[in-house]
Amino acid sequence: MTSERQTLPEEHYLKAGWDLKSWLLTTDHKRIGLLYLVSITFMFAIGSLYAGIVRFNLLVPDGSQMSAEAYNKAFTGHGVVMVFFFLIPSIPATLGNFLIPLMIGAKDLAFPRINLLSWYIYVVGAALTMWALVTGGLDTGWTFYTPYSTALSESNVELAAIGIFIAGFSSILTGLNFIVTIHKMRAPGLSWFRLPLFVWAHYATSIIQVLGTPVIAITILLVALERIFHFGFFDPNRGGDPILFQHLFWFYSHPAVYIMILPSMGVISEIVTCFSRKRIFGYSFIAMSSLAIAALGFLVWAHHLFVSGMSVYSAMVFSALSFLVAVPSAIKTFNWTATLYRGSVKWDTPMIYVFCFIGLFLIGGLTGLFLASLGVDVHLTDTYFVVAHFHYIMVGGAIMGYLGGLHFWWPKITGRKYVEAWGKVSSLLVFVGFNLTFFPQFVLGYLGMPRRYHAYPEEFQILNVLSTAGATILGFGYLFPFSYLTHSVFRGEPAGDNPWGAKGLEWTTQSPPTTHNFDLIPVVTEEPYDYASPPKEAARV
Amino acid sequence: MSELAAHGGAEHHPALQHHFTSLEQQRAASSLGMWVFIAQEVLFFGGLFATYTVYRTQYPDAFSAGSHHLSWKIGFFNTLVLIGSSLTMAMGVYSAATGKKNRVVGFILATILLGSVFLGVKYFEYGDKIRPCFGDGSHAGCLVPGERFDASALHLAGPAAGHAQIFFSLYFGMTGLHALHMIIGIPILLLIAYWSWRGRYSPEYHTPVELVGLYWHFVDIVWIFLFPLLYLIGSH
Amino acid sequence: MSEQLAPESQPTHPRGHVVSWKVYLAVFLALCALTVITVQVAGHDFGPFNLVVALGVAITKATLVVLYFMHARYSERLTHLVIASSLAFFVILVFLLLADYLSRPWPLVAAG
Amino acid sequence: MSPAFPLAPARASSVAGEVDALFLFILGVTGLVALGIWIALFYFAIRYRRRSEDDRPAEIHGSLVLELTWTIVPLLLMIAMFVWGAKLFFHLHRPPDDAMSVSVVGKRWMWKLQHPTGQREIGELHVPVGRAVKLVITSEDTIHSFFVPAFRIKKDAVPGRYNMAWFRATKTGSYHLFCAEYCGTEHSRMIGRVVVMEPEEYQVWLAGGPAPESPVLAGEKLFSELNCITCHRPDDAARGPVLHGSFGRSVSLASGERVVADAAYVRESILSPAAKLAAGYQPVMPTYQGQVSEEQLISLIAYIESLRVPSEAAPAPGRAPARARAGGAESR
Repeated sequence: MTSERQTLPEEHYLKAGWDLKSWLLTTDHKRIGLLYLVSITFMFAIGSLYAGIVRFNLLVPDGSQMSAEAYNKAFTGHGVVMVFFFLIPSIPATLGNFLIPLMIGAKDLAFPRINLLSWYIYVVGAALTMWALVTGGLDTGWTFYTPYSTALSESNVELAAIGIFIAGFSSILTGLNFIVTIHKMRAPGLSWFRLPLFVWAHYATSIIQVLGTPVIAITILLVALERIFHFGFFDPNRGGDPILFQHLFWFYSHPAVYIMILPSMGVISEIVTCFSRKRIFGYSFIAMSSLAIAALGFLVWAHHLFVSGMSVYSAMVFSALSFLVAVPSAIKTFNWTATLYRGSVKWDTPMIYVFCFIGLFLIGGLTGLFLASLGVDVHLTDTYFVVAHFHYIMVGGAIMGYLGGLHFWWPKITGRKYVEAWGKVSSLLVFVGFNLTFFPQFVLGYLGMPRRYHAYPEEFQILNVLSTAGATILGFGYLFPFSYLTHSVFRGEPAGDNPWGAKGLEWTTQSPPTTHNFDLIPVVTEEPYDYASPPKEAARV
Repeated sequence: MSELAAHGGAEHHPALQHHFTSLEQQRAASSLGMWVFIAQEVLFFGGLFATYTVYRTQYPDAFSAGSHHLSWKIGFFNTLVLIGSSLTMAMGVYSAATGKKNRVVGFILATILLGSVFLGVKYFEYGDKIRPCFGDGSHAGCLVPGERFDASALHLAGPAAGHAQIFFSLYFGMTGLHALHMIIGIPILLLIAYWSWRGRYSPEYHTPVELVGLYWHFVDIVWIFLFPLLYLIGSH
Repeated sequence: MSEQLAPESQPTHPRGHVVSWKVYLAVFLALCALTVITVQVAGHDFGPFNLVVALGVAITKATLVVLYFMHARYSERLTHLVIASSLAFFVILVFLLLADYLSRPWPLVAAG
Repeated sequence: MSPAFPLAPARASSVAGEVDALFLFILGVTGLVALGIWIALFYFAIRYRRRSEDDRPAEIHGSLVLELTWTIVPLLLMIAMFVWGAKLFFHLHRPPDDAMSVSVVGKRWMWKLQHPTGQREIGELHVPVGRAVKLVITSEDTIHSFFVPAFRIKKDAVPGRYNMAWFRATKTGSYHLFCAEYCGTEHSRMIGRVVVMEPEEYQVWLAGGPAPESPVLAGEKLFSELNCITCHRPDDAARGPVLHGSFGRSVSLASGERVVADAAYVRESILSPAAKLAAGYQPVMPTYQGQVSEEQLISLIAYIESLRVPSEAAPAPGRAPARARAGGAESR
C-alpha cells in the first residue's frame, strides 16, 4: 500500500452539484446508494428505539413499566421497521447500488430512473408506515396473523399494510435492476465465473426479491381488503382458513430472511479474501450455494407452522427440506474459514467484523437445526429460542456484514479513511453487547418463555435483566460507527484509490469515483481474487 | 427520451442512453427488464390463484353455486374482446417494427377501444352485483361479501353461505385486480400512441411499443385463466 | 474515442425477429376457436377431470399468446429461463400448499 | 430442589425426556461443529497473521474432497436429527386409546377446559398422574396456542377447527400453562396452571367440585331438544343415518368417498349437513349454524360418541315421533 500522502481527486461524483435538485433528481447509482444509506440509517435508529422500549419493559416481570397496549405496539414497531425498512434494503440498496456497476465495469445500472423511483417508493412506503405507527400504532406483530389483524385489532392495520405493500415494490424494482444489469452490462472478458462473489450474492438475492415479494404484497393487500371491504378470505366464521394466511405470509417471509443474509455473505467473501490476501477457497462452491439458497429458500416456509395444525405428513416434508437448506450455508462458512489457511491475515476492522460474522452466524445457522427438527420444534416454536435464533442471524450475521462492508468500502465511497482504532473498539463493543443480549434468550426459550409477552413469570427475570443490560451496550456500541464514520467524511485522511490493496474493478477507479465510473470500459483478463499478481490501475484518459 | 449522449460516433441514435454501449444492448436490457417484471406479476396474481385453488378444493359446492350465478355469456364476450385487443396490440408492434407510423397509432387506439369495451362490460357486470347492496331495505341480490351478502339468491344457507362469500371475495379480488391492471395500461397505451404519432419510433428503435405489448398480452393471459376458473365451473 | 469491444454479454441476433402479420391472424383465430372450445368443454361433466380439462385449454391459449404475440419463440434463451422460473415458483407455491390441505384429513396410521 | 439456574423446565411428561434427549443430541453435534470452526478460525487468524507487507500467501483454489466431506457429513447428521424429530412428532400426534379426553376452548385471554365428567375449569387443569390426557383444542375468536413447557407440548387453538394434542403426566406438581400465539392486549395474562395429582387426590377433587352434568347427559338432552331424535333413531322410522356405534368408524358418503366419522366430521355435519352427506340419504337436515355454541357442540359430539349398538338396549326414549319439522332451506 502506498505510504506517501494521498490527495483527493478534483472531479468525482460527490462534486457533481450540492443543491437539492442534484440529490433528489439524481439517476447516478452512487448517489442513490447514499440516499438509501441516509434513509435506512434513520429507520434503523427508529427500530432500535422501539427495541430499547421493549427491553426496558422486560426489566420487570409484572409488566409495570408500561401498559400491555404500549408494549404490543412497541414490539410490533420494532419488527415492522427493522424487517421491512432496514434489513430488507440494507446491503442491496446501499452497497449493492453503489458497487455492482463498479464491480462489473458498467457506467450505471440498467435502469437508472427506475432506481430513483425505487428510492421514492421506499420513502413513500416508510412515511405511510411511520404515520400509521405514530398516530395510533400497530399491535398485530410484524407477522399480521389473521383473524387478529383482520377482525379483532383496533390499531392502524390498513394504513400500515398499505405502507408495507408500497415499500415491497421498492425491493422488487431494486432486484429487477440488478438482474438485468448483471446479465446485460458486464464488461468484456467478465464471464460469470470471474464475477466477484458480492455480485453472485446480489444476483441470488434479486431472484428472491423479484419472485418472493409479490406474494406478500398480495397477502397484505388481502388483509387490507378484508378489513376495509369485509371480504372473507381469512375469516373463520365464513369458512376462511387463518392457516392459509400463514402459508402465504411465510412463502415470502422465509425467503426474505435469505434476502437479508445473502448480501452479507457476499460482503464477507470480498473482505475475507482481501484481508488474508489470498484467493477464495472453493469459488464455484460459494457461488453455487448462493443460488442453492435462493432456490431451496422457497421450499421450506412451513417450518413456521408445525404446531398450527397443518397436516403431519406435509410437516415432515417441510422439515426435511428445512434441513436441506442449511447445507449451502454450512458450505459457505467452511469455505470462508478455509480461506484463512496459509493466508496473510490482517486484523483491520472489516476483518474483525468478518470474525464476528462467521462466529455468530454459525450459532444462528446451527440453532436453526433445532427448529427444523419436528420433535424439538413443538417445544421451542413461539418461544424466546426463536427470537434468539433469528437475531443471531440478522444482527449477528446481516448487520455484522453490513458494518464490515461499510467500513471496507468507506474509502471508495467517501475517498477518506476512518480512524482504525475507533473501528476496533466499536466492533468489540458490538460483539460483547450482542452476545450478552441474545445468548440468555436461548436459555429463556428452552425454559419456555413465550414470545411477545408483556409480563412473564418471576423465574425468568434474571435472564431478562441480563438481556436488557446487553441491549444497552449494543445500542451504545452502534452509536460509535455512526459518529466516527460521519466524522471521517469531513476530517478523514484521503485514502487514495486502493488503500487495502484489494482486487476487483471497483478498486481500479479513483476514490471517490467519477460520475460515469470508467473513462474506458475495462477489459477483464484475470481470475477473481488473484492476489498473487499486483493490483492493476484502470486505464485513464 | 434522453438528452443526446456525450459520445461522438456516427451511428449514435438519439434514444441511446449514455450507460449503454449499443442500441441492441439497450433493447435487450429493456426487454429482459420487462420479462422480469412480468415474472413478478405472475407471482403477484399467483398468490390469488393459490388462494382460489385451496378454497375450491375445500368448498366445491359453494364455488360451483357462485360460479353458476355468474353469466358465462358476458365472460365469453369479454374474452373475445380481450383476445381481439391482443391481436391489435400485436399488429401495432408489427407496424412499429416495419416503420408504418400511422398504422401503429391506429392499432394502439383500437387496442384502447377494445380495452375500454372490456372495462365497460365489467362495470355493468359489477353494477348489478353491487347496486342492491346500497340503500336500506332488503338487499336481495347483493353479492358483495359482508353483512348484506344475500346468499338466498344462490339457494345456500348456513356455512355454505359463508363459503359463497369467499367465492365472491375471490371473484371481486381477482377480476378487480385484473381490471386495475387494464386501467393502468390504457393511459400508457395513450402515451405510446402520442409518441409514435410524434414520429419518435422507427424500425431500429421501438422498444417502448414492444414493452407495452408484453404488458398487455400478460394482462390478456391472466383473463384467459380467470374466465374458465370463475365463470365456467358451475355450468354442468 | 476508440470503438469499444462489443460487451460479451450482448446477444448477436438482429433487432427483434419481425413476424409476418399472417401469423398473428392465425393465432388470433386459434384463440377464438379455443375460447369456444372452453365453453363447450365446460358444458359436459368430466367428473374429477373438469379442472384439468379447463386448465388444459387455458394453458394452450396462454402458450400461444406467449410464443407468438409476445415473441417468446424468437427471443433469447434468457427470456425462456425467466418465464420458466416464474412458473416454477408459482407451481411450488400451489403444490406445497395443496400438499398440506389434501393430506390434512388422512388418519394417522398406527405405529409399527 | 431444581438447581438455582435451571437450564430446562421440569420433565413432567412421558415425552419430556425424549425431547430433551433429542435437544441434547443436536446441541452436541452443533456444539462440536461450532467449536471446531471457532478454533480453526482463530488458529488460522493468529498463526497466519500478516507479518510483513510482502509475504506471499499460498495459491490454493479449493479442494473437491474437502467440499464433499463437509457437505455429506452434515447431511448424514441432519438426516439423523430429521428422522428422530419426525418419529417424536408422529408419537406426539397419536394419543393412546385409553386417553381421557379434555376439551380446551381458547377465548380471548382465558383457557376454558372441560373434563370428560363435565367438570369445567377456567385457566386450571387438574389431571391424574400417569393417565394419558387427550386435548381437543379449539378457539372462539383468534388463534391461541396451548403450551405447557414442563410437558414439552404445544398446539395452536385455531378458530373453526379442532386440533389435537396429548400428554401423559409423570410427576405430580403444578406447571405453567402459557398461550404461545400472540392474541392481543392481554396475551401475556392468558396463562394458567396444570396441576398433576395422585389419582386418589384427583377423585377427591372431582367429587369435591359442583355436581357436574356430564357432557354425555347434556348432549342427550340437547339431542332431543333440537329434534335430532326425530330423524336419528335406531328404529325403521329413521330418516337420518343411524348414529349408534358409528362414531370413529368410516362412513361412505353420497359422493362415493369414505370418511372417518371423527369429531370434525360430526361437527361439520351438524353445521353444514349437505357438505359430507351420508350415502343413501336425502339432504333434508337443516343447518344448526348459529344455534349451537362450541360447548353445546362438544356435548353433542360426546353424546353421539357414547351411543353404542343397542344389542337389546332399551328402546329409544319413547317420545311420539313428532313429524320432522319442515326441513329448513332444502339444499339444491
